[in-house]
This record gives sequence, C-alpha cells and structure tokens, in this order.
Amino acid sequence: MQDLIWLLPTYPVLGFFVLVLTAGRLPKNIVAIIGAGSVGLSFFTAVIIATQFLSSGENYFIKEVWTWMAVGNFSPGFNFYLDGLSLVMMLVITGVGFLIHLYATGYMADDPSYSRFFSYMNLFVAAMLMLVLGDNLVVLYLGWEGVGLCSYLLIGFWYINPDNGYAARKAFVVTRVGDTAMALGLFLLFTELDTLNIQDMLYAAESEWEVGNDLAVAAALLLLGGAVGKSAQLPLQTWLPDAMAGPTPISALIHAATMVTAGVYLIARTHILFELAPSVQELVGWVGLITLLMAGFIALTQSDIKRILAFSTMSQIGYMFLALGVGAWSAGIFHLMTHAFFKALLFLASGTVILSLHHEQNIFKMGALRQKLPVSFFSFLIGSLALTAFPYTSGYFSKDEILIAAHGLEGPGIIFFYGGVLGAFLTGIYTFRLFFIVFFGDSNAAHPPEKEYGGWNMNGPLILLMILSLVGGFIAVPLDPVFGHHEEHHVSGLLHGFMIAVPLVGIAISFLFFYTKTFSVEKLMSNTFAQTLHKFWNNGWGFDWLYDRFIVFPFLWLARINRADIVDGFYTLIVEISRTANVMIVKTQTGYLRWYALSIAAGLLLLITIGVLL
Amino acid sequence: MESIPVEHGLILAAILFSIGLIGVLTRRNIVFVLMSLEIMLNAGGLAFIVGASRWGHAEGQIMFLMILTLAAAEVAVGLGLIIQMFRRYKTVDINVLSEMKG
Amino acid sequence: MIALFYIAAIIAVIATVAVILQTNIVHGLLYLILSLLAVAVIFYVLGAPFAAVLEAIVYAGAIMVLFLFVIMMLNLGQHTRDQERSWLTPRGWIVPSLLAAVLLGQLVNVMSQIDHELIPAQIGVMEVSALLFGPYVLAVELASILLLAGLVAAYHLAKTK
Amino acid sequence: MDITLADLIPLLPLLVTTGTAVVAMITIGIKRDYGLTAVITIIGLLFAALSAAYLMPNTNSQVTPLMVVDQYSLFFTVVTCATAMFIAIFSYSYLANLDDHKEEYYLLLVIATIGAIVMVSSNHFVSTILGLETLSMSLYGMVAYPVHVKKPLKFPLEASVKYLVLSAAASGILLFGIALIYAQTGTLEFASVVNVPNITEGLDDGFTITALVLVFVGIAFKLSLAPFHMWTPDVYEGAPLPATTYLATIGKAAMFVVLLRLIEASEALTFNSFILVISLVATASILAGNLLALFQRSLKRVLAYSSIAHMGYLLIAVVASYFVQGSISVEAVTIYLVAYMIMSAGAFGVATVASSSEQEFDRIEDYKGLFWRSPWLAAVFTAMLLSLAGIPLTVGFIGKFYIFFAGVEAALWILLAVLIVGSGIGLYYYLRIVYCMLLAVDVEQKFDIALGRNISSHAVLVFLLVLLIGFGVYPAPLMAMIETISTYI
Amino acid sequence: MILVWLIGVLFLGGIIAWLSERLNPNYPRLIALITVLLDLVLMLTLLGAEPAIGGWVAAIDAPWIPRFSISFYLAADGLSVLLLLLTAFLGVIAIGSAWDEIKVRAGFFYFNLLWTLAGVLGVFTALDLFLFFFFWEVMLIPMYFIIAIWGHENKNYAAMKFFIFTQVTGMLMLVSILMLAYFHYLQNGFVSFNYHDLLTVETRGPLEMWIMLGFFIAFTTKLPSVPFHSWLPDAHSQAPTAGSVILAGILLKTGAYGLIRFAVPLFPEASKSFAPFAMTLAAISILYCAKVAFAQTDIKRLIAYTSVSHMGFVTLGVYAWNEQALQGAIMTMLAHGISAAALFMLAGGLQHRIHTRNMLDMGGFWAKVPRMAVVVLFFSIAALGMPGLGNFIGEFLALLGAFRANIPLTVISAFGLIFASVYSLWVIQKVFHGEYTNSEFDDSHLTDLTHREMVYYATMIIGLIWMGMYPQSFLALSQPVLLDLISSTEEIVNIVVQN
Repeated sequence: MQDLIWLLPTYPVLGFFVLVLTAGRLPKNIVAIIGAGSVGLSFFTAVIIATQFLSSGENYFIKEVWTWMAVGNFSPGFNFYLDGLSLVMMLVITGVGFLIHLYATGYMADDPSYSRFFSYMNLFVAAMLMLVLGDNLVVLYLGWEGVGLCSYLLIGFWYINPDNGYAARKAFVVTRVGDTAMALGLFLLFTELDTLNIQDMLYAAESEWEVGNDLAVAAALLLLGGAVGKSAQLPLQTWLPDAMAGPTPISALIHAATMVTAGVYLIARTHILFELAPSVQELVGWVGLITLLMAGFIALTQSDIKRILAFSTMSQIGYMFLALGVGAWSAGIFHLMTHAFFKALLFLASGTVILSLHHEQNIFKMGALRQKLPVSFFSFLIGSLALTAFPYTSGYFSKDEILIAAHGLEGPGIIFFYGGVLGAFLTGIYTFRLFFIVFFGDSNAAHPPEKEYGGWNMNGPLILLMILSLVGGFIAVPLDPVFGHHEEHHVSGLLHGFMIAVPLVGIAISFLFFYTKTFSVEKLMSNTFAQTLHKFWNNGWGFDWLYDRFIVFPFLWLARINRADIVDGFYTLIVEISRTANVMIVKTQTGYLRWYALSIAAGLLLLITIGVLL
Repeated sequence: MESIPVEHGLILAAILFSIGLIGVLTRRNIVFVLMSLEIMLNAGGLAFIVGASRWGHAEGQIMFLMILTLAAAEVAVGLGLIIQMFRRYKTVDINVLSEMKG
Repeated sequence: MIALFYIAAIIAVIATVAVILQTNIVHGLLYLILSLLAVAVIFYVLGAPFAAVLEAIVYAGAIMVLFLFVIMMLNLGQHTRDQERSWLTPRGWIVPSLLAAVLLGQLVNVMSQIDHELIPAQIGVMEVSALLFGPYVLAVELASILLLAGLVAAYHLAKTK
Repeated sequence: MDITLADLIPLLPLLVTTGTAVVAMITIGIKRDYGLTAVITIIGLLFAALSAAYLMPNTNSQVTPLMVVDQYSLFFTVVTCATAMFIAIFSYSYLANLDDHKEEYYLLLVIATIGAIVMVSSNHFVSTILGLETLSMSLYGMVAYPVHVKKPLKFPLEASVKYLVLSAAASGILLFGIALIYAQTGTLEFASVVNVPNITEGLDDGFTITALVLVFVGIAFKLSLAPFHMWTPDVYEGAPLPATTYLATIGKAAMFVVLLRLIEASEALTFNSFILVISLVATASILAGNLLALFQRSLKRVLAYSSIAHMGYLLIAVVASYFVQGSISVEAVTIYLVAYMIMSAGAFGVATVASSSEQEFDRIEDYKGLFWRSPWLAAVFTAMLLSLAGIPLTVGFIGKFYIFFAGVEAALWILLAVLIVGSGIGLYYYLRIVYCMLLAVDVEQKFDIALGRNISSHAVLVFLLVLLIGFGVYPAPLMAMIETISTYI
Repeated sequence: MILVWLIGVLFLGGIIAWLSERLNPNYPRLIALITVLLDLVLMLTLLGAEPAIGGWVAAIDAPWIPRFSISFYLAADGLSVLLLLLTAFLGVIAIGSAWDEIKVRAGFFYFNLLWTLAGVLGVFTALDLFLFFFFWEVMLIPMYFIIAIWGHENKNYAAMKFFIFTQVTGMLMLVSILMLAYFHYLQNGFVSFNYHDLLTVETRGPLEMWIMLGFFIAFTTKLPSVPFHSWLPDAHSQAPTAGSVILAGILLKTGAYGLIRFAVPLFPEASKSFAPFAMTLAAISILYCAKVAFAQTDIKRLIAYTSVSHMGFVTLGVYAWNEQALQGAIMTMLAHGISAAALFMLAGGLQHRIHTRNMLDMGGFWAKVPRMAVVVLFFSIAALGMPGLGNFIGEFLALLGAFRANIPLTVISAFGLIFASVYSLWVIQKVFHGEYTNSEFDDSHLTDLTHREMVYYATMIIGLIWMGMYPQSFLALSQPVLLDLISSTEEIVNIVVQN
C-alpha cells in the first residue's frame, strides 16, 4: 500500500486535468465532487499509508517512480520519500486541504468560475504534496514553484479588479526572489556535493563539511532565502497581507495552513545543513523573532479581518522560525500542524462572516454578530483561544514547547524567550481585539446579515477544525526519528506560569479596551506619537514604501526611459551617419562638367602626391 | 654640344599638358574645351616623340600617329556634338549641360 | 639647333597660354595653330621629321580647319565674345590654375631628376614606315576602324534629320 | 614580326567581328533595313563568340607585338561577344520605334565590340589605346544615339558630351603616363617597370610612380573608380538603356582586363606607395559608390553607383595579387568580372525589356508591384539584384567569395573591413528596389510587359538567369575553366 | 542520402506549392502541410538509423567545388536530429498558424516558408563550412520575403534590418571561415572547408581570437545576444505570425547551434579565454532584455525581447561548456522554440482578431476568450521557467552547469528568473485580467480559439510537458554528441596548456 504513495499527488492532478479540459462545462455539483473528492481520496490514501508506515516501524520509505533527467551525475528522479516529517506534512495538507475544499464547495457556490477555482486548488494540493514528498531538492523545487504559481493564480482569481492582479503578481515575484536564492543554493549544493537527493546531500554535507564551514553557511543562507520568501518572513514578508485578495478558502489553505509553512518544512528538512551553519541557524531564530514581533504590532492596527489574520499568520510562522532557530525542530513542525488547524479555522470562519455580510471585510463595519452567526462565533472563539495559546488548546502545547526550547538555548536564547512571550502578549491583544469588535458591541454593518451563510459542507469543516484546534495538541507527531531525540528543556514553574499568564493579560487588555470599553482607543491615539506609530505599524513598518522607493520605482523608471532600447540607438546612429554621409556626398554630384573635370584633376594630384611622397 | 636634356622635352610636354588641363577646367565655351583637350593630347604626343628620340626608336612616333588619329576622330565626334548642342540650346556654354545630377 | 628647340618651346608655351586666354574663338584657333607649328618645329629638332610634317599638315592643317568650319557654322558673334569675357573671371581661374600648377610642379620635380642628354637621332620616314607596315600593320588597320567609328558617330550626330 | 597567314587564325574572332561590321555597313549602304542589320549583327557576334570558344582550348600566340591571343583573352572575347550579342538583342525591341536611322547603331555596337576584343587581347600600349578609343568612340555615338528624336527621353546629348570631354581628358592623362613609362623603359609593350635600365642611374621611384599613377588614373576613370567616378551616373542615366548596358558591362570588363595585365606585367605593386594608392582608390570607390546609391531614385543611377562600388571590390583582388601565391586573385578578378557582367546585363536587361526608346522606366517607383504584375520579370530582377548584393545561390556570391578569399590570403584586413561595410550599405539599396517590387499594386499598370512583344529579349533573360543561378549553385566548371585560363596572366 | 531528401523535398514542395496556386488558392497550404509532414516522417527514420563512424548518421559527402575542396557534405548526429525534428514540428505549426491568416499570394508565401525551412535543415546538417555558410545565407532570403510581403505596418524597415544585420555579420563569419581554411592550407598544403579537417587546424595565438570572434558575432547576432539583438524586436513585431514562429522557434536556434557546433569546438582555447566575456554578454542579455521587455507596449515586441532574454541562457550554457550546461542550452533551445512560437502565434492570433498589438488597448479578455487566456497563461508560465515544463529543464540545467564555470555571472543571470516572472505576469495582467473595456478597436472578431487552433496549441502544450516531465528522451539523443564535443575540446585545451 505504501507503494501507492504516488497516488497522493496523482488524484488532484487528475482532478486538475479533468477540470481544465472540461473547461467549465461540467455542472457545479460534479465539479465539487471532482474537486473536493480528489483531495478526499488523497487524504484517505494518506491515512492508510500513514497507518501502515507507522505500524511498519521503519524510519523512512522510498518509492522511486521515474528518473526525471539524467545529465552526467545529475539525475534527480520523481521519487517519494516518506518519513515522520513528510508524514505530518502529508496528513496536514490532505486533511486540512480536504476540509477547506469541502468548505469551498459551499463558499464558492455562486462564483461563475467554479470549476476554474477547483482546478487551481487541486493543482495546488498536488504541487504541495510534491514539495513535501519529493526525495530530492529538484522535485521539492518543482512543488515549491508549483505552489507559488497556484498561489498567484488564486490570489488573482477575481481578475477583474486590477488590485487583485497586482497582489497576485506581488506575491509571485516577491516569493520568486526567494526561490531564486534557493535555486542558487541548489546549484551550490550540487556543485559541492554532487547530489541533490536530500538524504544523500545531507549525509555528504555532514561528512564533508565541519561545523561552520563557509560553504555550508552559504548554502544554508541561500536556502533560508527561499524559506523566508515562501513563508513571508522578514525581509520578504510584504506580499502576504496583499495576498488576502484571493477568495477566503485560499487564504485558509495556501496563506495560512500549507504553502506559507513550506519554508519551515524546507529548513526542517535540511536541518542538518543548518546545524552545520550555526550562525545561519541563529539568524533563522532572529528572523522569526523580529517577524513575529513586527507582525504582531502591525496586526494591532489593522482593520481588515483577513489582513489581521494574515499578520497573525506571519507572526505564527515567526514562532516556527524561532523554533527552528533554537533547534527545536519538532516543536516548529508541531506548531506548524496546530497552526494549520486553528488558522484554517479562523480563516474559514472569517469567510463565513464575510459572506454573511455581503463581502464586508472591515471589522469596524461589523459588530454584534455573536447571535446572528453562532457557528462563526464559536469557531472564532476556539480559534482565537488556540491562537493565543490558551492553556490546553492546541496552540498552547506547541507554543509552549517553542518558548521552553528557546529559553533553554545558550546565548540569544533568553532574548528569544522574552521576545516570544512579548509576541504572545501581542497575540492576545490583537486576536481578541478582532474577536470583541466583530462579535460584540454595536452593529456597525451596512447590511446586517439576515442569516449565517453556509450549509453542512461549510459548517462541517468548521466543526471538525474546532475539534482539532482544541485537541490537536494531544496528537503525538512521529518526528523523533527524523530529528533525533533532543534533550527535554524545562523551565521553572514560575516562569511557566508567567508564560501562560502573559497572553491572558493580553486578552484582558483587549477585553478592557474593546468589550467593556473601560479604556478608550481614541484617547490612546490622541497624541501625535501614538498616531505616527499607528500609521507606521499600519503600513507594515514601511517595508512596502522602502521597496517601492528603492526597487520598484527605479525599475519602472529604467524601463520607461529605455523603452526604445538604447542599444538600438547605436544602430540608428550608424544609419544616421550613413544618411548624413549620403547627403554630403550626393552634393558632389553637381551635374557640372567642369566640376567633374576638376575632381579628376584633384584626384590625380592627390594620388600622385600620395604615391610620390609616401 | 649638340644635345638637349631629355627632361627639358618632357617638362615642355608637362607644361603644355598643364595648360591644356587649365583650359579644360576653366573654359565654359565648349569649343575652347575641345581645343584644350587637343592641347593635352598634343602634349602627350610630344612626350612620345621625346621618348622616341631618347631611345632612337620609331615606336614613339607610331604612337604619335595613333594619337593624331584619335584626336582627329575625337574632334569629329566632338564637333558633331557641339553642333547638336548649339542647335538645341543655342549656346556654347557647357554649364547648360547640367540637368542630370544627384 | 638647341636654340631652335628653346625658341620653339617658348613660342609653343606662350601661344598655348594665349589659346586658353582668348575670348575670340577664331583668334584662339589661330594661336593654337601657332602652338602646333611650334611643336612641329620641336619634333623636327628632336629628329622626327615625319611627325613634324604630320603635325603641321594633319593637326594644324586638317583638324584645325575642321574646327574653323564648325565655328563658322555656329556663327558666334560679338555676343559670344562678351559672354566669354564675363566668364573669364579670376574666381574661375584661380583654383584650376593652382591645381594645375601644383601638378606641374610635381611632374617637373620628378622629371628634373632625369639627367640624360639626348643627341637627337634622326628617325626618318623609312624607319617609321617599315615599322608601321611591319609589326604594327595591325595598328594601322585598327586605326582605320577607330576612324570608322568616329566617322559613323560623327555622321550620325552631326546630321540634320 | 610581320603578320602571317597563320597569325590570322587566332585573330578569327576579331576578323569575324570586323567582317560583320563591313557586311552591316554594306547592307546599310545598299538598303536600309533595321531587321536585317540587327540579324547580321547578332549572327556575326554569335559567330565571333563561337569562333573564340572554338579557338580557346589550344591557342596561345602572340600576334604581332600588339595582341596576345591566349586562353584568357579568348575567354573574355567569348564573354564580350556574347554580351554584345545580348545587348544587340535587347536593343532590337528597344530601338524598334526610334524615329531616326537605326541601322548605324548596330554598326557602332559591332565596332565597339572590336575595340573591346582588342583591349582584352592587348599587351601593348598601342593596341590598348586603339582598342580603348575605338570602344569609346563608338560609345560616344551610342550614348548620344537618340539625340535627333524630337523629345528625347533623357539627356543623351548631355551624357555624350560629358562622357566625351571627360573621357578625352582621361585619355590625355593616360597617354601622358604611357609616354613617361615609355621614356623610362623604352618599350611600349607591357613590361616590368622595376629594375629597367633607367634614364640614368639614381633616378628614384618617384618618376615611375608618377607615370604609373597617371596611367592608373586614366584607367580608373574608365572604370569609374572614385574619385574619378562622377561622370558615371550622369552618363548612365542619359544614355539609352542598351548603351548604358554596354558601357556598364563590356566597357568595364575590357578595361579591367587591361588593368590586370598591365599591373601583372609591370610589377607596379612592388611599389608600396602604389599599393597604397590603389587601396585608397578601392576604399574610396566602395564607400562613395555605396553611399551615393543609398537614397537614389533613378534605377540607372543606382546601378551606376553600385558599379563604382563593384569596381572597388575588384581592386581589392588586384591589391591581393601582390601578396598571394598562385593565381587566386587573378581568378577572383576574372570570376567577379564574369559575374558582374551577367548580373549587370541582367539587371539592365530587365529595365530594357520594360522600356523602349520612347519611354524609359528608370525611376524605382516605376517597378512598384512588379512582382505581382510580372512575376517572371521581377524574379529575374530580384535574382540579379541579390547577386549584385552578393547573396548565395547566385554567381555574385561566388565572385564575392573569391574576393574574400584573396583578401584573407593576402591579409588585407582593412580592405576587407571596408568591403564588409560597403556590402552592408549596399544591401540597403538593393533591397529597397526589391521591396518596391514587392509592394502591393496600387498604381495603374505603368508599362506593358507582354511577353510576346520581345520574346528574344526574354530568352536572353532566361539564359542570364540560368547562368546566374547555375554558376551560383554549381560553380565548379566555371571555376575550373578560370583556374586554367588565369595562368596566362 | 536521406538528408538530401529532407532538404530536397522542401525545395520541391515549395515550388509545387507556388505553382499550385494557379489551380486553386487553397492548394498551396495543403501541399505545404503535406510536404512538411512528409519531412517529419522521413526524419523519424533518422531516429532509428544506425550511426556510422563518429556517431554521424546518414552522411553524404559529394564533391561540389573541387577548386577549394568544398564538398556537399551533410550529416546528422543526435544534436542535429533534435533540431531537425524541432524544425519540422514548428514548420507544421507555422503552416497551421498561416492557414487562415495568409490569404494573399498564398502560393509564394508557402514557397518562402518551405525554402526557409529547407535552408534551416541545411544549416543543421551541413558539415562543410562553405556549405554551412551557403545555407546560412540562403535561409535569409525567403525569410526576408515573408517579412517584407506579409508583414505589418513597418515591414520594410524590419525586413531590411533583419537582412542587413544577419548578412553583415554573416560576412564576418565568411572571413573567419576563409581564414580557417587558409590556415588549413598553410598547415596541410590544401584548402579545406571540411568540419573534421578544420577541427585539426591549429590556430593558436592572437589570430585565433579574431577568427573565433567572426563566428561568435555571426552566431550571437542570430541568437541574438546583446548588443546585436536590436533587429529582432522589429523583425518579430512586423513579421506575419508564421514568420515570427519560424524566426523565434527555429532561426534563432541556428545561432545557438552554430555556437555549439562550430564556435567553441573549432577554437577551444580562444573560447576558453573568451568564455567569461561571452557569459557576461549572456547575463547582460538576460537581464537587460527582460527589463526592456517589461517596458514594451507592443505585445510582439515584448515577446521578442523575452526571446533575447531566454536565449541568453543558451549562451551562458554553451560557454560554461560542461554537460549540464550544454544539455541545458539545448533543452532551452527546444523548449523556447516551442513556447516562443506559441506565444507569437497567440499574439498573432490576437492581432488577427482585433488588429492591434498595443497592450494598452487590451484588458479583461479572459471573459471574452477564456480558452485563449488559458493557453497564453500556460505558455507564459512555461516561459518564466515553471518546473515541470520544458523551459525549466533548460534554464535550470544551464544555470546549474554555469554555476560550475562562473559563480558571479550565474548568480546575476539567475535574477533573470525573477525578471521573467515580472514581464510574463504583466502580459497576463494587461491582456486578460482587469475589466473588459473596449474603445480602441473593433471587437466583432474577438472570438475564442477555434478547434483547429486548439489542436496546434495542444500539441505544443503536450510537447512542453513531455520535455518538462521526461526530458530524458531528448537528453539521451544529444548526450553522446556533447560528451564527444566536451572531451575533444578538453584534449586540445589541455595540450595547449601543457605546452
């Protein structure tokens, strides 16, 4: 049965082809069956494979399908590699993916491009599976680019609005910057180690390079470049908020649960390389820390429900990076999984809210939705609690592990720890700010919802995800064979209490500000410093501004001034010279006989002079 | 004692040749141009005779005869053209023949 | 004999210069004949009596008379003379003269390196004829064809239709 | 050295041509008949060509000091007579409606051909001058031939006067140069000017070079090499098309053969400064010719300017002849001349076929849309133009290939660069004409190009096209022949 | 002999197609199609042919111009066969794209088309350098006619520019060929243009660099590479669709082929020292033209500039001169041949429908022509190097190989991948996304792709996916050739270095 692992991506690919080739001629329910069903089949297969794998007791399993290309010693194949890590990823992708597909069958029901939507979704799942299951970096890169493409296609799904197109292109191009770095990393690894098969490569790296080797550092840095691009970490984070232009299930699937965590997967997958380059590993931690804090602050100021969630995603991935940076590989992946549950939940719930409010996304135009939208309310409640690491929700366990591991690290560990705690505090504030504003208080909606949108296909996934968000923390991930068993870190009870309490304080502050309105935001915002800060945060710490000024505008300017291609000007100049020469020389053809005779005499004189004198 | 330097003969021919050339270049009257051409050809003939004299050959003289022949033929054709030209343009100004240029 | 050469040469040069300076076309022609006759004298001095005779008869005689006929045919009057005068401006002269002078300078320069006295050998009609109707007989025939070409062309061009 | 009966056999082509002239003259004298004269001329030239071809394989004799009848001169005799015959055929329909006596034209054409034959067989200054002047004299007549027509097409008179005056001046220069050479070497045969008993010891090269330059300038004028080229476009434009064709093909080729023989025999290229002079003239010709033609609207003038450039290309091979071993550069000159004659005759031939003595189609716009009005004519024209541009599949490319080869062997990098630049510019104006023919027809039918009107001219075009493409694709036989004959230079 | 047939069939077919127009205006396209299909079938027999000595199949060597020992020497190896197949395949596609577009003087059109193809086949198989040059030039003339007769508004300029650029640089190559032949004469006593003979010529020293440059310039003009690229945007934008297809798909590849087959193997040492410079040019091409492409508003010009950019990877790969890089270059040639051809067809189809190429007038076409949108999307994605499609294999391998040769330049070139995404997605955005507003053109003919068109695109899509997912079938063909080339040049270079 494990041999059938190749079926995993095959189902969605088939789904994709069927949907593309029928080009929207199928009725919607058939499309839904194909679209969601193919992923469901994958999930089903994945579960079977997972049980078999876990029961087999093997640490890994390889299935070779065919050699992609063989050029000299470069011969990556379409081979599948299954171990604990890819098992988790595979299950998350197919499982959460299936739920989101299911949800989308309801969510997109009124969209004319129904079939196009599901074709892209299916392609995405296939690509994502290739990413996590490939046994070599080239196949991983195939999936990597594939998910990027689908992300582009789905962000720009509603193409009529040029802003969506812009967001889509931004997402693609910015991540491609990272991808290019990653490709260079691949080149470097292959040039030095002669293989791109991940396990062989890691083995070779381990045996050829000592810790801190420059090449290892360079390779790890380049891979990190790819990871930060895909996972929207500093400095390539700017695309993620804009990516919310896509339909909400997309935000849930791609920009929360799966694709954006690919960077985490990549680093975890090649963790040996990062261990060989401790400086880069520490950098990963720093990137995570800064991103999580930055995103937290930004989330405080946002008003778009999906953007808030997007920044929170960014922030949570920051935690995962932090985990990777401190070497808590398992914790990172564990958080990846729990995050997939509760963030998907939050996004899907926000989708229901948005649909019910006729595509209203501004939280200040919502309010008092608790009664009207009960499913969303509960979803949000559970999701938010998990997000803020409320004790014994799934997020609690994973975040706990990360912070404890950070605390246990020498050197910057203590900064990582307190930074992480501060991030948790911010999480508490912005999450419940959203929660309270949307579900409590007065209704500010222009079109108050008549009823909650959604049937079983939308609510079912929500309920399942609620359960997972609550109890997901108890799932034991089989990662030890992959990362080796790390020593358990412990913190003192007091510190642990502090860790638990801080997010709760955050929630409490939110409560006071937005529920009871004991404190007034307006008052807080009255001084200019606060306003400036707010504006600064609201604009994402000015990164977009910076990139526009220093990269985008110069590029556009260069493009504009050189539209006619200056190189061509050189040839035009030659033409002009010929033309001028022609005009000048034609003047010598005066038609006067005596002038002609003179030219002969002058020519004669000239030639004799040259001949005699030289 | 009874001798002339070769270069003097040649220089005389060169002088005549140059004068003929000046004539061709300056005169606008086509008859004068034709006459100047005759001077040039004649200068060439003179140079041949000098050469013949220097080598004691008759060949130079034969060449002179040929020049004489071609001068005659050229004058005949040239004068024929002058007649046509005068008939058409009523002038001997060579500058009227400048309709083609460029 | 030597003196004769130089006298004839001076006459030839002066007469030739006079030709190209003339405004009256018939005067110019007469100067040309003078020049040709002077050259004929030089030919004689250089030991080419046959050439001298031909120069006088054919060139100064026949060809120049042809010129004269045409000039008479054209019947160029006072108007032409005035026109000639107006054409002969220094502006028109200066460039060609300079050019020709420099050219002459070049020629004289290279020629003056020759340092060979020439004792004119007499090459009479006999030698020339022997050569002409010996190895060069083909030249005679070709010359006749050349004249034929001139004849046909001149006939065609000069005729009145 | 007297002429003998045996000498007459090598002179057969010349005799046949002369006989043709005489017969034609007598016929005209008895009864003017245009058709008959034309037929006599064409047949006469054909026989001349055939006789030369017949003699070619095993004739190599010096007939009197004046003429050398070897394979090389016979080859060019064949080429010359054949081309003259083609031009005679083109002329027939062109002149058919001329409102004047038309018979003398053929007489002049034949006499001109005699001159050309003499030139290609000449290794003696006397015959050179005679041949050259015979050719020129006839051409004066041919250029001005339609002078009596009430409304002449262009300006045949102007063309003829310009040609005559300038040509006579050039002849004067040439003769003066020959006289100086004669004064130095004491012979009128083409002989080495190097290491001859000088007039006195100590005479430096200046005298020799001056003499050589004078001769070269006289020849360069006839070849319309820059800066002695200015007459060319005017004369080409003013002359009736067949005369232009004659001037452009036979006039050039015959003169070039003389130049080639003279340069080889005189060893003039041992003087570095003379090489410099020729190189400069070549460069100037290539650049001036191509630049002048760029935006020219008259077809004849374009071809005139292009001929200036082509003569410049040929000079490169001449320069190369000093540096290379073997006969490659002579072959280059020869094959290029042949190619040039084919393509020039073809290009002018198309214009001639389209035109008549009453109206010449000389502006490039006249050929607008020719590709769709008369694909056949346009195809021939395009092939000829592409050949002039040196594009493969045509004999023009083979010629250029040889010149490149000679240039490379002689390491004449600067001249090759000029050649490339010139060819590049040249492409522009050739393609301009081609493009004009490709344009959609939006003008009324400018000229009648009915095939039946002058089927013989079309036949000639077919023949030229076959030669053009045939030698372009399979040049081996031509190359083999030229390789053999080139040893005679 | 089969190679002669391949070329001859096209020549003959061209003439028949031209003549057949008199019978029925629809015959020429039919005859052209049959001819090229016949050629394709004939080519397939080459795949099964047993290679003779040295890996060359179907060699024919007949004396042609004995004066210079020039022979009519055609032979094919794996590399040639790949390109032959590409040529015939795109030939069919080109005829398809012209099927409805060319109504005027169709006979002459197909004549030119087939003759261009014949010339290209000659270029890909000629092993005598004179013959090579011959074909090299021969293919230009019909191409000139295609642009000049059936081109768009500025066709004269474009056709002229195309012709002059390629012709002038061709002459440089001719000089180089002759120098090589002359060197052979000096060393061996006889002139030869035979490829194998010339490989043995020892042209060391400064001259080798100059001779090599002659080839290099000619090939990079055709390729094209900065700074010789500026003919291409004009030619492409003005050519009729089929012309663009042939130009982008096949003609550009002759330059790349020349680099691989001649420029480097004939001058291994000079190439080696020149490689950094060539790779720099490649990097500049990739980035500069990608940037210029982005600025274009004429959709065909844009695609043309992207072609230059993509061909930069070929130059990069060739001058890296190791197996991965060369395979990358070849795969790029094949894949770009198809993707660029398809994009030009699509742009041409668009122009055919709305009579403009200005992207500023377009927008929101997705709703109007969804099938076309998807197809454009596919090929744009392919062009920006999406893994799983042919272009990725090529560019990835080229960069992978180049990384071994020159890291900084490879890093710089890799930025081309980013730029490619910028302009590719810009086209999609500009043409298909956004709201459909129409004020600039008559949209009554803006119809979706027909079934016939879909068949062409489908074959090309399948081709690209095949190349992307199982490139082994192509790599295997060229591998022995490349290994041979690499080992032979290394031998020479090593010897020189030892000396």
